[in-house]
Amino acid sequence: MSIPLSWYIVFATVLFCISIAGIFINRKNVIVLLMCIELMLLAVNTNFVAFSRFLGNPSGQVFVFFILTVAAAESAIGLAIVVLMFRNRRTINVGEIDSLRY
Amino acid sequence: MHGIFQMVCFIAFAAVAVGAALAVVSVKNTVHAVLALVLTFFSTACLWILAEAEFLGLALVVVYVGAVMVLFLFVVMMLDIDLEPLREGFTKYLPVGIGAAVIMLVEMLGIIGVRAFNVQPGPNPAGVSNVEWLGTALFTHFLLPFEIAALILTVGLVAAVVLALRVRTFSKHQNPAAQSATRAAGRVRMVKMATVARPAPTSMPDPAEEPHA
Amino acid sequence: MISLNDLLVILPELYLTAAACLVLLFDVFIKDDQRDATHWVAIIVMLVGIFLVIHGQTPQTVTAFGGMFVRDHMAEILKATVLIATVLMFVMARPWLKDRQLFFGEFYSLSIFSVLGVMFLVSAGSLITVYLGLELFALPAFALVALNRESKLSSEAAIKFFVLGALASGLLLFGMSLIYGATGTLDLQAIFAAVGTTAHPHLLQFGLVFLVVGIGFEFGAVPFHMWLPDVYEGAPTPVAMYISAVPKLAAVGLAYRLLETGLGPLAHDWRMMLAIMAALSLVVGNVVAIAQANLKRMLAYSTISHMGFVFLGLANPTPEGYSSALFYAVCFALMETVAFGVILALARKGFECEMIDDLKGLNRRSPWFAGMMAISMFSLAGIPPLWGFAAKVLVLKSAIDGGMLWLAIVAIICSIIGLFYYLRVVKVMYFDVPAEGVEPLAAKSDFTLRWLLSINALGLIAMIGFSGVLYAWCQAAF
Amino acid sequence: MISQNLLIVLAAAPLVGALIAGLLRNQIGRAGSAGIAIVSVAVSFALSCVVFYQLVWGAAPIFNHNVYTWLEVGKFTIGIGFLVDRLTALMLVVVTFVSLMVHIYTIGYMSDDPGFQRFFAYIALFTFSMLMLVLANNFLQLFIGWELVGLVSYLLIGFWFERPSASFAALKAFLVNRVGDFGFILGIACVLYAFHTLDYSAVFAQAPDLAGRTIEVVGGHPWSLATLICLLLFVGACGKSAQVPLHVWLPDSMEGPTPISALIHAATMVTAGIFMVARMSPLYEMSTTALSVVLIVGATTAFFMGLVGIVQNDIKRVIAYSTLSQLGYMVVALGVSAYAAGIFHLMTHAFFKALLFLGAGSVIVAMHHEQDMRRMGGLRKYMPVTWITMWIGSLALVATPGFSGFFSKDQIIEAVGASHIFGSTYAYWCVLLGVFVTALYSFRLLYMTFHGKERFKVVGHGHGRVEGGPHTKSTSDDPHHAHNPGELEHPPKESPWVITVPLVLLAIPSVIIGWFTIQPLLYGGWFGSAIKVLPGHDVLAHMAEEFHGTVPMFVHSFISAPFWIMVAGFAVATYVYLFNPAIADRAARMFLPIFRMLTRKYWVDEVYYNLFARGGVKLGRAFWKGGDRAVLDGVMIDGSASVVERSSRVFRRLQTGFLYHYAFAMIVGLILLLGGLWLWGLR
Amino acid sequence: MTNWPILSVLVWFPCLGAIVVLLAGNVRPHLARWLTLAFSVITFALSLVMLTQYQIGPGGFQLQENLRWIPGINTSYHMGVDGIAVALIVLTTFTSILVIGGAWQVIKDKVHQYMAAMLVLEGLLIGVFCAMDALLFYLFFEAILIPMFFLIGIWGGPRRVYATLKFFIYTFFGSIFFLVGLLYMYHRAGSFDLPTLWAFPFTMQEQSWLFFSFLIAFAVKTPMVPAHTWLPDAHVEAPTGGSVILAAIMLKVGTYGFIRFSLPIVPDASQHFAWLVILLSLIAIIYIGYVALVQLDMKKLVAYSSIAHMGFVTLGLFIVYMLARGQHDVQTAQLGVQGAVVQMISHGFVSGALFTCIGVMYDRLHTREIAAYGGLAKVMPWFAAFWVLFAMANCGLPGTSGFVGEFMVILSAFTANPWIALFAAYSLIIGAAYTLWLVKRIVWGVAPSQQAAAMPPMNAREAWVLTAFAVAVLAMGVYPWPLMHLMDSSVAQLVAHVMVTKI
Repeated sequence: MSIPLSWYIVFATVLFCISIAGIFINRKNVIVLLMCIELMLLAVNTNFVAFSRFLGNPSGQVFVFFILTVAAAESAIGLAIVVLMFRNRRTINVGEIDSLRY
Repeated sequence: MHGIFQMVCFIAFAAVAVGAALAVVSVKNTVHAVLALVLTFFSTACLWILAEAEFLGLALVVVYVGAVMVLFLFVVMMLDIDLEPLREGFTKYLPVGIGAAVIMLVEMLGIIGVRAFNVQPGPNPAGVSNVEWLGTALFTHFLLPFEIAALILTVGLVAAVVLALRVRTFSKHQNPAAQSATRAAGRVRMVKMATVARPAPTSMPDPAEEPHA
Repeated sequence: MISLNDLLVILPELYLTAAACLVLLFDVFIKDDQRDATHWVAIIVMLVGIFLVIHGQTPQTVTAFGGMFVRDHMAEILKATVLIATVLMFVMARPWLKDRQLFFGEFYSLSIFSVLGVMFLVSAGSLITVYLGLELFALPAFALVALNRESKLSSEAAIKFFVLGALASGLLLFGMSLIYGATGTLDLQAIFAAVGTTAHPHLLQFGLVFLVVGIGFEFGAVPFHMWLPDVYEGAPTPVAMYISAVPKLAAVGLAYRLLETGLGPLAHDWRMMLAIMAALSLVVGNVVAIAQANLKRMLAYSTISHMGFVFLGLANPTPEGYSSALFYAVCFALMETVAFGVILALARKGFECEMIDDLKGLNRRSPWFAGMMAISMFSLAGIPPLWGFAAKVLVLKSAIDGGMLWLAIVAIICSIIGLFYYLRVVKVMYFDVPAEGVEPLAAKSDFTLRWLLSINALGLIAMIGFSGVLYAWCQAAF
Repeated sequence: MISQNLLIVLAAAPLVGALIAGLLRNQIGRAGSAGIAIVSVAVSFALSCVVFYQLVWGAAPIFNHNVYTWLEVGKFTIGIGFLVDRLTALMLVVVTFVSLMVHIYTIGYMSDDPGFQRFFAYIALFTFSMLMLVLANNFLQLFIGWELVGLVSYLLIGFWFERPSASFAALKAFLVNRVGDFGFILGIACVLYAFHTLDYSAVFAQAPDLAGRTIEVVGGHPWSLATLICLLLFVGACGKSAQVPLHVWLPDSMEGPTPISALIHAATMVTAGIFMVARMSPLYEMSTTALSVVLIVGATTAFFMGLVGIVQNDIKRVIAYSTLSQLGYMVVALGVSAYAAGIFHLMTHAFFKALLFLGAGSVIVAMHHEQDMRRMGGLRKYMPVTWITMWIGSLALVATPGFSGFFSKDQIIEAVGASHIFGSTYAYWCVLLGVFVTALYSFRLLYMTFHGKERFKVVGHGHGRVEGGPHTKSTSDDPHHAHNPGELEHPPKESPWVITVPLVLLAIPSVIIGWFTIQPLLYGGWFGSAIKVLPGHDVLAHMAEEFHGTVPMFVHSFISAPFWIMVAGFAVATYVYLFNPAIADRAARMFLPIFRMLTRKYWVDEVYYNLFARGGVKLGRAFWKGGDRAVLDGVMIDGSASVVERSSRVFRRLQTGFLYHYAFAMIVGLILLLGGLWLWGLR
Repeated sequence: MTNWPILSVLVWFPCLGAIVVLLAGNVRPHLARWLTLAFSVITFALSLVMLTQYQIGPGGFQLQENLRWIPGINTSYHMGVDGIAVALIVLTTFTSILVIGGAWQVIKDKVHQYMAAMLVLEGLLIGVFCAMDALLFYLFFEAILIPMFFLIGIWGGPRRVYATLKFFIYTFFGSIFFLVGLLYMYHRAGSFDLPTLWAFPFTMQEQSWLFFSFLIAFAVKTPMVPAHTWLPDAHVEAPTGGSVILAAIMLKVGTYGFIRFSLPIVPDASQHFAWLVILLSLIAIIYIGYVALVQLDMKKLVAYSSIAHMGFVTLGLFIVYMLARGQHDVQTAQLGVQGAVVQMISHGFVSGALFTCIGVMYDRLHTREIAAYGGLAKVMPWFAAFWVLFAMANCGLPGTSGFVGEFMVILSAFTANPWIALFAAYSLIIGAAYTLWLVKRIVWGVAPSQQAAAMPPMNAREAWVLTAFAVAVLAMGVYPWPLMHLMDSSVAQLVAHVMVTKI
């Protein structure tokens, strides 16, 4: 008897919900948003890993591999944008980024 | 017995991961949040290894904890962020946020029907390690995605450089057109000074004092 | 195993990859005052790409890399359009970029990479290629939005675009993971086959919702549209032009690949979702656009409403529906290039022609550009004899054929509302006189810009006659 | 055989004249215009005589042919064509003769009016229109002519367009006529409904089939089709022939130049209604109800409008009310199926009433466009020809035995007496008392104008006469009109020959024409098939048994009631207006309510004006402001636009600019889609 | 018969002309004027050629052209004309010349654009009358809005923006529902080709929905009460030429739509809901008559009178069912339809002429207030004569074109139901009241001001334009047979088609 798939799915789902809640509860800075996104990708990856394992199919894990790769590139760009914004506005407070609206 | 140990490990790591994830979204200090995230990654990596995805578990630690999170930390520390005002409104919107998250969780679990997945893992491919298994797939069937991923990394590089490079060393140029287009009026404001003191200063501005337009 | 044949199938992509790197390298060795060379090289690169795409078109669907890559007619149409739109952007952007000292080589290379992403995306045969194509499109786009590094608005738009885009791709991925879990495969055709036999239909449907959300984001459909107005407004105008045209085309491909190729048997579920999103997009886009004073922002809301129209076509899961949606997206992209082209043409150093009121009295000062803008506005509003009309007819037709008469009626009521703001632009250009003291704007006379814009705009009229041909192509694609 | 070309020339000559006189007025000048118009009408008159001759003595058959097709729908066609029978021929002669007289007279009357050429163009056009009406062989053409004469009447009443009263009167005349035409066109439509053709001959041939046919206009109440047709057509006749209650326009039409009053508003146009009813006799014979209505309306008009004539002071208005009254007599004749008597009276009336009007015009010219009889008096010594001819005309009007009016009117009264249809008793009393009234106002007019003291002063500025009458408010800045009413610049004098000759020429038939026409017209079956009377209604046939020739009739009249009533009227008028004018004022004071009722013309004008004119404007304003502006534009159009705009302003607030709200929106969307799927979509 | 596509030439030649005129540019306004005149005259000549090629006897649709357009949705570039269309096309080309002549010196600003818009408008209007494909019809039907939008918006009066937006959105509102109807028909019948649709047996329920989708579109365009409020505003603000085209031709597009769509495609629903259209027509005649009575602005008054007159057209078209089906009186039914079409053409001349007259006055005093004018008969006698003539035509005086249609419609309406005729005939009174009251105030009387008294007489150009209108009005009033003969077989075929039920 081993760990059932449903445990992984529940775990991933909880993680996913936390990350999403984090995105819109967060009134702090943009970096936390980026972290929440990483968290979300983690949940997705967990899903893939679990399914891959339980299906005995390598594609899921390959997908995770690509997601990790892309996420790295993504966070690089994301952080670059954050830095840029900080230079321009001297703040990365999400609550203050509302010049574009309505 | 082995299975129960695995389950206990799963529960422990999962609990740590969830707890740390909650900390990520709730702690005040961003540095702490990054560290909590590192913890989440670690715990999750362990969970992956429990699922016999050893390569990915290790890759997660190496790539994420080793590189990405350090990048995060670096940026957090580089940007001198004033922490105090950032907390405003957190508790105000908390119920809404939690409510939405819980509704989503319930919906997700409800629809998926967790019980349906109470299945056991299939057998591992015989005589093949996780890395080999993965590697074979990656370089045969998934060659094209692999190349695309390479492109993405290139793009990430280029984009990050374009955006974050403070001074483009090779773009220190002057714009002759802009320079020649300047006029004295734009730079110098001619102010006519009164040579003698006026007996009664009037509120009417002297037209001569108007800047040349 | 890959063969030479596989490489031939992806020849345009292969070529463009090489060309993008070439442009990137070329630019490094170029002096600042010779940057025009990069411009022309990039344009030539794109033109050759168009040639390759069109020349290499095949009557039947070809797959490569074990089904990872699909080259079919739809992909070819989308690719060609994307490339054309990008060429238009390159040409029209140059004066604007020069005036603002944004005339970087990276602008071109990043754009080409992004286009490449779209090309992979629309040719994707697997969830992995879908995801990677999407990211390859999106990451350079994020950077392009932030291209104007001194601009607060630009970086704000970029961060919003980035965060929401990442969120959307996260949701999409989550959906993909569930579908993978339910079907055990990443290959779209295999998924299609597995849908009927899966043991976990709920998981599949659940994943579907996430996919739809991701698609909705890519289109900018309500309620996943929030990024769109801010990005349009904040991004540099050429990038806004790019964002207005290319992702929509990509999204059509995305939607078709995921929803039809992959989850076709679930059409009953997703078409309702698309219909609801269509209705919301039509209402919100058209209504909110009325109150806008910023031209780019208005166009953003108009885009949202147009995505509602595209959904009208998609919501009828038949070849007719898809072809009308494809037709609409192609048409829409080329209408947007005109609108943004005029904005670009009218902008000058230190002056963005962004506000609607900036166009006041344009007909007196520059009747030709006023005419172009009017054509694009009428076309966007779907007034015959302009191309937008044909597109609108086709999607409305497919909605009605699909039994969604109610949606068609919502659409037409909304298009009446939409008429307000399109006509307001025309009104401002033709009927208003410029306010006192405002420096009159005159369109700059960049030769290529002027001609290409004219051809593009007049094409909107001419295409009504050739709609039959294009529609036949679109039909052949499905 | 009457040639079609002859008829075309006959009808078209005045049109050509009108066009030339009107369009080339500056090229051909005053003389040219007048000349061409007169020549053209003279041609018409001559040809009318030819036609009359051919038909009456030349044994030519009735002409009934289409000239061209006007309307074609499938097999159904309506043409423009001519029907010439004796009725037509008689009308042709009368119309062209009076018209010619008026044309000649106009040369003098309008001699120094700046609108001289225009005037000729108008009256020639009128002649053309009237000929079209008379010559019509179908209802369409009848209606065309019917409306065209209305148009010319409108133009001529408003001839002095700078006077507000003239343009008002013109508008009023046209509108009231339009009310009549409203009924008329419905009548034509009803004819089409009943017979599927508008051709006279076809309709009349089928007319007997009408008996018993009904139409359900109001559900459950079948109406006799014949009655409906006749009544609707009669509404038109009421309008054109100024019968109660559509009479109000005729007195006001006196704003037009006097020749017009003579030609249009006395002799020809207003008799079109009479002509029409006579022409439609086969239809009217099918409905006793309609005939009764015709009778009662005519009788009412004959008596009550005559009464109003007594209290009028404007010389033309007196004659106008007299015309109303006489038209009433004609209508009465129609009502008792004595169509021939009606036409006969039409003819005699045309002569003497034209004479009276032209005489009045002559007086007005002499009085420098003063029309108020209270400022006249004693004119006979200044203008003897006018005086005598006016007397002749008046004597004819009051039916003095031997004069033309006597024959016609006396026969009408007798016919009414002989009739037994519903309302004939009322009508009899009306026409009988009408004789008294007629005598009263006729002699009053003569006395006030030509006899008694001169009630005007000659001041003598030495200025020429100018266009426009005394109550020209608009030209008050003109120095010629600065002097007081009742003061003349130079003494009145007899009018020139172009005026007096027509008077004389009209006076002749006014006296004699009755003598030799009554026998054939009334009792000789002269009209032949043109007029059809059912045996049961045929009062004339009844009377024919007692008619033994004109002389016995003349002799007999001295012992008949109408004669003595007329004499009574004469006596009263002579006493009151010639010898003791103060009595008139005293009577007026004594019977003040009645007097006021008469001077205010039974308040009909006031009621109409307030009800229809002011009421219409008020209604229109309510519709416009309340309906179009408030409801349709305000609420529905601008209202919905502003709702959209307001909701736009509200909805844009959703785009707060905050990232977390954006993300939240996406998640809410996701949650809703998931929830929807969960609730409805799961398989 | 010739093989060259004369209808296409008629449609596209003016459009080509527009491009040429635009290229002439703003700097040479006179060149633009002459070019435009040349193009419009040639178009008129071409329309006469078409008239001669059209064979009256057999009726039906002739000179057909059929090219593939969007085969994917079975829509084609299908053109063809019947007698009704021929008449309307000639009206269009004729009026266009006069409009261009009327704008000769009046338009001083951006002459080339004005003239180009006029030519485009002409071409598109001809296109509407030629189209035998529903989608093609819709294309032209909608496209008209664009040049008109500019005509009112650029060269219009002070409230032109409000008026032109209202005009555009209002009419767009109507026609977009029409589009849905078309698509639904395609959904059912699988083609946009009109002959196919005419023959296609729609069920009663479908017909009802389609009927209302048509009704909204055409009721707005015609315009019928209560969808008429755009018209007065548009007219008031439009330049003279715009008003003339609008009144003379554009309104006919709506009623032409009834003829081409409502009557033949959904005959049973049209029969079922005929009462509604008849009711609205009668309301238009009476209600609008009263509204017209109290207008203070000449153009508004004439605009309202246009609405009332178009009421006759819709009335004539829709009593056809009561006659043809209710009473089997084909003859009278044809009379009604024929009357309606004649009224369309006549109204084109009359309202065009009236708006031209108002334009002539406006050019002199720059106001459309009725109160500002007076005594025209003295100041401008010839012009006053034209005024009176056209006013009389407007109130339906026999001998003018205005009479013919009204007469026919009233006649046939009586057979349908006397009450309808009663209310319709009320226009004789109310129409005369508002028209002649207007005439009384501006033509008769005395000039209210120095300027009004000193208005210069008509110049030759104005005189020619008005003369042409006058000749048309009178010719049609005196001898309407050629026109009726031209349309007779087409009308008969229409009525015959309408008589056959589809369900």
